[in-house]
Amino acid sequence: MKVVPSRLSEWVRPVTLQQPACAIIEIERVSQVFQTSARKDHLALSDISLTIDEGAFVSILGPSGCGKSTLLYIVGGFVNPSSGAAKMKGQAITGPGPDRGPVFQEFALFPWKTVLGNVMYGPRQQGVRTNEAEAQSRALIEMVGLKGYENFYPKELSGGMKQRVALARTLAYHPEVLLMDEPFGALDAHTRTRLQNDLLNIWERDRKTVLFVTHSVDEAVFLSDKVVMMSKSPGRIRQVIDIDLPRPRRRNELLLDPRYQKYVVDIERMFDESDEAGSPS
Amino acid sequence: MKVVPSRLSEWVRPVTLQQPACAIIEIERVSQVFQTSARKDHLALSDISLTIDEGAFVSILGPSGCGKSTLLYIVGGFVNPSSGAAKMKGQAITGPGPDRGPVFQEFALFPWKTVLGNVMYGPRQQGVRTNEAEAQSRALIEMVGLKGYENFYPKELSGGMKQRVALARTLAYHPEVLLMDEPFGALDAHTRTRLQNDLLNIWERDRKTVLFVTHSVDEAVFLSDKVVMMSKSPGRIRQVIDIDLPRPRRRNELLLDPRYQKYVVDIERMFDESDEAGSPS
Amino acid sequence: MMSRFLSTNILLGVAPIVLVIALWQGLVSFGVAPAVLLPPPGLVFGRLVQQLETWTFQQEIAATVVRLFAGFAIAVVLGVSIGIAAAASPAMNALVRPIVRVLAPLPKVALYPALLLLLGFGHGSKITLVTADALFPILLSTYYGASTVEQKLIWSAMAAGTPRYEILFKVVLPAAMPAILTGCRIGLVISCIVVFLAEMITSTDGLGHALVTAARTFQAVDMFVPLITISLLGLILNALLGAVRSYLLRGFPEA
Amino acid sequence: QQTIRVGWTIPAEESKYWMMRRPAEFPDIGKTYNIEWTQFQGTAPMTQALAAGALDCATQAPLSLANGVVGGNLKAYIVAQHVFEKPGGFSVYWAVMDDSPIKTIADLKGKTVGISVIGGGTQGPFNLLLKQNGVDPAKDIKLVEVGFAVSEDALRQGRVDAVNMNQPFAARAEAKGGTRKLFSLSQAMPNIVHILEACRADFVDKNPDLVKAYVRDITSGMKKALANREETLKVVNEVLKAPIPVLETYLLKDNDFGRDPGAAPNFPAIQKMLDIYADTGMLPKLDVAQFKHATIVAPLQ
Amino acid sequence: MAKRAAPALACIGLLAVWQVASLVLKSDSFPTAIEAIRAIPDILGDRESLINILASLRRMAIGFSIAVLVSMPLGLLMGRSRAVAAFFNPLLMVIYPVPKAALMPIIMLWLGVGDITKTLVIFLGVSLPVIYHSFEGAKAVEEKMLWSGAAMGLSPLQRLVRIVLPAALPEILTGCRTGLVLALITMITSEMIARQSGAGNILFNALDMGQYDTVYAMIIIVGAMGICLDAVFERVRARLVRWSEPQFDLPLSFS
Ligand SMILES: Nc1ncnc2c1ncn2[C@@H]1O[C@H](COP(=O)(O)OP(=O)(O)OP(=O)(O)O)[C@@H](O)[C@H]1O
Ligand SMILES: Nc1ncnc2c1ncn2[C@@H]1O[C@H](COP(=O)(O)OP(=O)(O)OP(=O)(O)O)[C@@H](O)[C@H]1O
Ligand SMILES: [Mg+2]
Ligand SMILES: [Mg+2]
Repeated sequence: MKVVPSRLSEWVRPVTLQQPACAIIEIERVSQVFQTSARKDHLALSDISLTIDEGAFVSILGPSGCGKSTLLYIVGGFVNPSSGAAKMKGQAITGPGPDRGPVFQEFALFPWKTVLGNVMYGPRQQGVRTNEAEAQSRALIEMVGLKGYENFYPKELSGGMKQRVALARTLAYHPEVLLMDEPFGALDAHTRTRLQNDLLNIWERDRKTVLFVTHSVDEAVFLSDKVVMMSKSPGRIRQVIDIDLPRPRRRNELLLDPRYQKYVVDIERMFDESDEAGSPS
Repeated sequence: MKVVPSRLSEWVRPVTLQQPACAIIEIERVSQVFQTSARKDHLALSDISLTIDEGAFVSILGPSGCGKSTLLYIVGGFVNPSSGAAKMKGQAITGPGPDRGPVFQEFALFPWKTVLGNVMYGPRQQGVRTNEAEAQSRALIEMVGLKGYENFYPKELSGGMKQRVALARTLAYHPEVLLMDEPFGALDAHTRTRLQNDLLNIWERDRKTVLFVTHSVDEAVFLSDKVVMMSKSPGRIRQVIDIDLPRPRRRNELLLDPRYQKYVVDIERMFDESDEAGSPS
Repeated sequence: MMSRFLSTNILLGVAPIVLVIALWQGLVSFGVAPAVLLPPPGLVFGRLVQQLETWTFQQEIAATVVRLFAGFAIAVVLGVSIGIAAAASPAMNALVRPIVRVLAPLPKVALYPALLLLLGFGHGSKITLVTADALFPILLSTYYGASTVEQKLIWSAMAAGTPRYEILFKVVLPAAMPAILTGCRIGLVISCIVVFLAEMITSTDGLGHALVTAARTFQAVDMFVPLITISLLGLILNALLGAVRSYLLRGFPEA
Repeated sequence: QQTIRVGWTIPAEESKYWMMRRPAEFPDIGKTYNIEWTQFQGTAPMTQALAAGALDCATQAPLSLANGVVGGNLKAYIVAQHVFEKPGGFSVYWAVMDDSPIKTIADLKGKTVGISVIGGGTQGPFNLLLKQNGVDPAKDIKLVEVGFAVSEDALRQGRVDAVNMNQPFAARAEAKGGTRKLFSLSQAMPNIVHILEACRADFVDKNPDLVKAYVRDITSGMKKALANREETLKVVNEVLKAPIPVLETYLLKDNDFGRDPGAAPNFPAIQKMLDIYADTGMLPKLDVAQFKHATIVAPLQ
Repeated sequence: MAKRAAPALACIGLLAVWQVASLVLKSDSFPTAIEAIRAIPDILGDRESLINILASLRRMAIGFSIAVLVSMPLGLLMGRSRAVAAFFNPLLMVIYPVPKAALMPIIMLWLGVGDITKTLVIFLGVSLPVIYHSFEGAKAVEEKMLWSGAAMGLSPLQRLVRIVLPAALPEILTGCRTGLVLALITMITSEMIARQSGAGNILFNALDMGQYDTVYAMIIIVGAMGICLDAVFERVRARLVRWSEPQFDLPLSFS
């Protein structure tokens, strides 16, 4: 089933039109097998192929445990796939690099650094002067709503606050590609909406490519050019849906847009149609 | 502002009617001050008073960092409030007990035990025979959709899978009061809905009292008898809203119910009206 | 409130030491141990205070402290760098692991005569012995600490563009810091023991030498003064290490 | 069957080595009484062990024993003697390299000198000799502690300018050559007693028969050791693990220490040593009579 | 294959370095590796030596076991209770830096010169790292895991045994590993001053007699024992803490 909203051709999508759509990330027949402690092989990803255009905002939706995080690790270069290959700009990905910035599901903040120290880490590493890095970082910290918490250590933050620090830390060093693993999962609706808008602003301004894992169909449709739907056990790509909605998108306008609603409803229905969560292979 | 849906008196709410509403948990003028590493005092909770009736399903909604988890810790007896007191059945809470079962935001699984080992831990501790405990645990694991993963260690699970194990682990030993901190936060919409229903079933069957932290207004309205809205910096109770919707609730029926929609919209608007996330005191 | 907390802690800590001294006094008073082997604590502490003011005793302390610090410092530098290198690079690991397995359990004192001939009777041989003995606890703790650093911390830093060798200093080292400091604490105690032992075996100065001279002529009080001194020294150094620890680990949950 | 706890050390207690390694040769050991042997590193720790009551009898040097008496309230009897410096035999000496500019004791001024144990038994006579030659032992030389086992190496490596030598290390060094004798202890006094056997007085008083049997065996052990050199070499080799060819070069020969055929203590010589220690300020004046038991003293038949 | 050969290669390399160094230094008290290896069969062929070595190993096993059994609970308690830590920390820091060799006279007074004394010395050597690693390991246990346990109705003691212990196990095992190394060292050095039987007996006897080939042969033997014990220990460790092994290869590897 393919969702194609009717009569969209006349809509202008500024971002994708301004630049020729050329592939920045290519994932080719990637599979991932894990060895479990019980010495059994566990197939987490099976034969994934996916192409992401430069400047595109791609969301991945899928049931819990379907391999979304694993796919992100592979694109990030943290994990080598058991078979297949991931490429960035035509070059095979062999390791992590500052061109691809991850926001991990578990945050992975440096416990020995304060909020400010965590956020400043990236820019300093890129050679930005301390003053400048600090100014930028403070601005980002304010953006994620943590002004006043600059000198707190991660252990002194709530779950959602840690998540926002992790987000700011990655944004701070301006990676070309953002690999975000449920970056708003622990946030309340209000903060989440604000950050979604901020992220969209950054994306539109800097022409970033974003690979975005989320569990919220809403969020995926609101943010993305493309939604990748995965099925589980083993994780496969079920469907890739182009979201043809105008940009820049404003939440309150969009909510009233019937096409938006149709996308959401269609995607939700697709998931409902899928069978129950399976068992490991 | 108080949300009172009109003409609700004739609706029957089976659970609350079957038993006299008597307070099981009383929180009285609780405040919590943290000492940060920078040697400053940070007021996380300020003067919280709240009463929870036996068998009630109470949700807490509030911006990230407003002190929801801290409040749960206090009711759980894990943290002593800086001032004020929490009581359970009229007795001051002095420490944790198997009558109050927490599901932590960070899962806190035992890494040296398999999924089955984690879930069986509580029942075994309560003196349930191994066979029986195992049977019960396997049923719970199947309920949370992890059949086949019984022998996996926590490090081999995805974020959402860990969260479900944490949920099963707490449900397994049948605490009277459930203290759940965003227990569905890392789950996809489909799994989430299924587990919401399962939780409601358990709650209706066993007459449990549930204190439930969530970021989803939807979820709060769908599940709760009462929604507590908090504001942040320092965390205070802004409003307590009774949700007068019929039970048992069915998601698809409810979604079309205008009262349900009104609750959701009203609560969301209330949050939108609130000021931006503040800074620490 | 904080200060009250602190003072109860200090009280708790002083209590067992007072108990030990009381037990000591009791042993002497009730004649369980003859005074020639175990002099009464009052006498020992009196003599200690008296000795601390003398120039010669201060020099003995200085000699011991210099060797202790030098040996310990070298052990820390070597132990931490080798430990981290072994955790980071399989090649280093393959090299270091068997060598450590062989060298760690060797009784280093047996090498002391060879060290004496090689390095002379001065500081060199003793510092080397201290280093050799304190090295392995630090190295082992560092190695285990560094090899269990959480993966995603390293990933985060790599993604931020940290070169691989810098990861060692910027992530692995701070993340393994709790384990390293535990190793250092053990290494410090071992340093205290070994420097004293080396001075006892062959030396012309230092606290260990002071003890041996006193022991040979059965001057029990003078024998216990260096013992108490080294034990106080250990206490002070450990307190310093504790302060360093709580500063370095202020961000960690356990600090 | 009673047990006697005995401390021993190496390298020159042949009669005790015989008792340890050839107990069958002795009528009583293992039959009427038992010996629990504990080896110590040097005589000083044994003095402490005696004082602490952890040993009943032990090898002692005159100085360590006297220290125990003065400082440690030890009461003990000298019951036998192991080795002494017989005239013409071996005497502990200080060696220098052949090509060393040090020709006389006076040349030691300003040099680094090794001694086996600072404040040990050899230091009394050593100090006496230095003083006699106008060298202040406290100011004019740098004294370092060099155990006998490493003394040869320390000298050859130039770590010390002069060092004391003892058997069997002296024999080994001489065989190699390149060193020469500067002076020996016998220049300070003849008949220096190096090691003797002492027993705690309270133990002797309580178990006179037991100690008597023990001393009797020491006497007969000494006899056996002197009578059967072949076997003694084997026994010493088993204990010291030193190769027989090395032992062969000196053990029980003219270039070895002297041994009294009945292991009898030479009390006058011991008294003379105590006097030297008193003169050099190492000890207060002591009378050797307090170490003498009326009946229990070697030789016993 | 290369990985399997690495330990052997490292040992051979170590021996080669030694051989060259001893040839360069040309000192009687530092024999060549070949001389030392030649002396090994003499030691191992001697029944008496074997009995000696076995006696040492027995003492070590006893000292090590008791130390682990006593220190681990103490360390864990210290890690979970500030009061216990405040009570024991200064006490331990006063006791440990004192070299046991210096306390020999007093220890002999009560415990004699036999097995008990030596086992005590081994005990003290092993307990130092085990206490501190257990201590730090217990401190670092994630609070919420304990909370979960408490909510399931575990008593404080049960929490200590069933949560703190397994959670801190990797760290405790690091301590035991260091303890094993120290056990071997103290097994030898405890026989330095007073000896009846044991591996240290052989070693120090040879040292006193200047038979350096035997000294170094003994050192090789102790090193070999270290390797064996270590290999056994690694197996046990791998089995006990399989759950904590890193999931992916450390991406730091430069290979
Ligand atoms: N180290 C591992 N060993 C074995 N299996 C693993 C390991 N890591 C992940 N898996 C398995 O791989 C599958 C995919 O995991 P992944 O974390 O990618 O899921 P996910 O899609 O991110 O899920 P979630 O939405 O819950 O975070 C899961 O079934 C998990 O059990
Ligand atoms: N150990 C601590 N030291 C200092 N401040 C702390 C500590 N723990 C929590 N806080 C502060 O207390 C406040 C409330 O934290 P809490 O975890 O209860 O928030 P929360 O409502 O659960 O947020 P979230 O929805 O993001 O999980 C935060 O501002 C946090 O910074
Ligand atoms: Mg995931
Ligand atoms: Mg929270």
